[in-house]
Amino acid sequence: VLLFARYAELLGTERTDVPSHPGMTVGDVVSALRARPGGSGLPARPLCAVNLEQAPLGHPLAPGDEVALLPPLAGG
Amino acid sequence: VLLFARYAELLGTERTDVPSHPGMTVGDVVSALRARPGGSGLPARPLCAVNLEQAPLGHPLAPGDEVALLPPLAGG
Amino acid sequence: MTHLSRQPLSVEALLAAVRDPSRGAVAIFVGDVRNHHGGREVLRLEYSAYEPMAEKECHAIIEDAERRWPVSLALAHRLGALEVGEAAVVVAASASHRGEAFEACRWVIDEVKRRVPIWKREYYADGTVAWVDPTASSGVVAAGQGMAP
Amino acid sequence: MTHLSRQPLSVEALLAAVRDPSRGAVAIFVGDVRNHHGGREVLRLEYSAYEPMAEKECHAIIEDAERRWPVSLALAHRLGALEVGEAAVVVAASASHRGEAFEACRWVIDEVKRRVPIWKREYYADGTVAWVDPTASSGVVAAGQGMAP
Repeated sequence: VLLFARYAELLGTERTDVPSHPGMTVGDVVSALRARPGGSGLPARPLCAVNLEQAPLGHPLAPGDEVALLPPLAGG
Repeated sequence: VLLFARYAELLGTERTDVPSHPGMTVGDVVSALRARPGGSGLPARPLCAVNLEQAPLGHPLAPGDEVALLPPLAGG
Repeated sequence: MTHLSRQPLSVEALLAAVRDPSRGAVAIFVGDVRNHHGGREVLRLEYSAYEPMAEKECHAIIEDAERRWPVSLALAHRLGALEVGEAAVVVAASASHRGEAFEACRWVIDEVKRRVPIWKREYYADGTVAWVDPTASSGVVAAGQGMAP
Repeated sequence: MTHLSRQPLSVEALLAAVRDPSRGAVAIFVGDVRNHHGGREVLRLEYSAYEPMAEKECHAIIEDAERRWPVSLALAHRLGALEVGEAAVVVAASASHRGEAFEACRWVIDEVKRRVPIWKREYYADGTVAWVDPTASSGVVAAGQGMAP
């Protein structure tokens, strides 16, 4: 799981692993991270991406998927 | 009287004089020029300026006024 | 400031003239000489102006726009002989908000076309020459080859 | 083409990338780093990105715009440390008609803000640091001083 900007700061890392299980969704990854130290600062429904595409929390994950949690965008 | 672009080409000059008379208007200047050789190519109601401001044909002229006949604008 | 130039226009110079660290948005318009007009291949063209009136109108357009939007503006129009691809006109507008910068920039170029006394003579690949006339149905009126007013 | 750059952006380079002698109109947007935000004096800032996704989104925005309007587009976003007054983003759009160039340019910058994963950390004159968050009521969320993600 990739973390960026404020979310990386909250969790103290830009990249971490979450134990996988069959039927796992993006929302399960978010819940696991919110239970980590510093993770309570993450919103319940952050913007997420799977394999470089925005994905809803219900999006199912397959082995090898690249999951990313994206803080509110501030480009431009 | 100042002439520009196609109007200067029609009359063969960029500057000419028109005899003045009391009560003369911009339209009188246009009429005088249209009677000149080449002047028949001028429209009856060209865009005109007096002292660097657009002026209608009925605009009265005073001695020393700078009158200009402006072909259709094509800047930009 | 003078808005008419016989030298190539510098987009960077106009950008620098309006940039301001308190304003984050700059919109720029560049009008280039096209290689075709009305189905004919254009080789080059010539802009002429009623210069004192054109300067005055450019100045008035900028003043009007700066009254209408909280923007800072720069405007330059080229005169003389231009090759295809060269910039004929450049407008730059800086503002705190991009909407204002875009609107003011767009309004200025529209007004330049509407009210600045500038004329354009196009030279075509077939050897003919014409005055551009946006009021004519063909967009042009035949011109002589010779005198450069 | 790569749309993300750690070097200063060149407006001239983006202009040159879209200029085309068959198209006469170019609209450009430049977004500069402002010296203030939310009433606080900004000294400098840092942009970071989810780089492969940001490149992909920039590319998709340009493809979408070029499908929607008859335009040619260039887009560059700066990453890393920027000083006040430096360009953070530049968009250039060329078209045959100025309306299309302005509309496409405006749409692209709006989409960049809406969907490209880029983040901004601001450093203020009072020594504080914050993440810019357009969804927060204050527009920012306090940040740590240290790690540069």
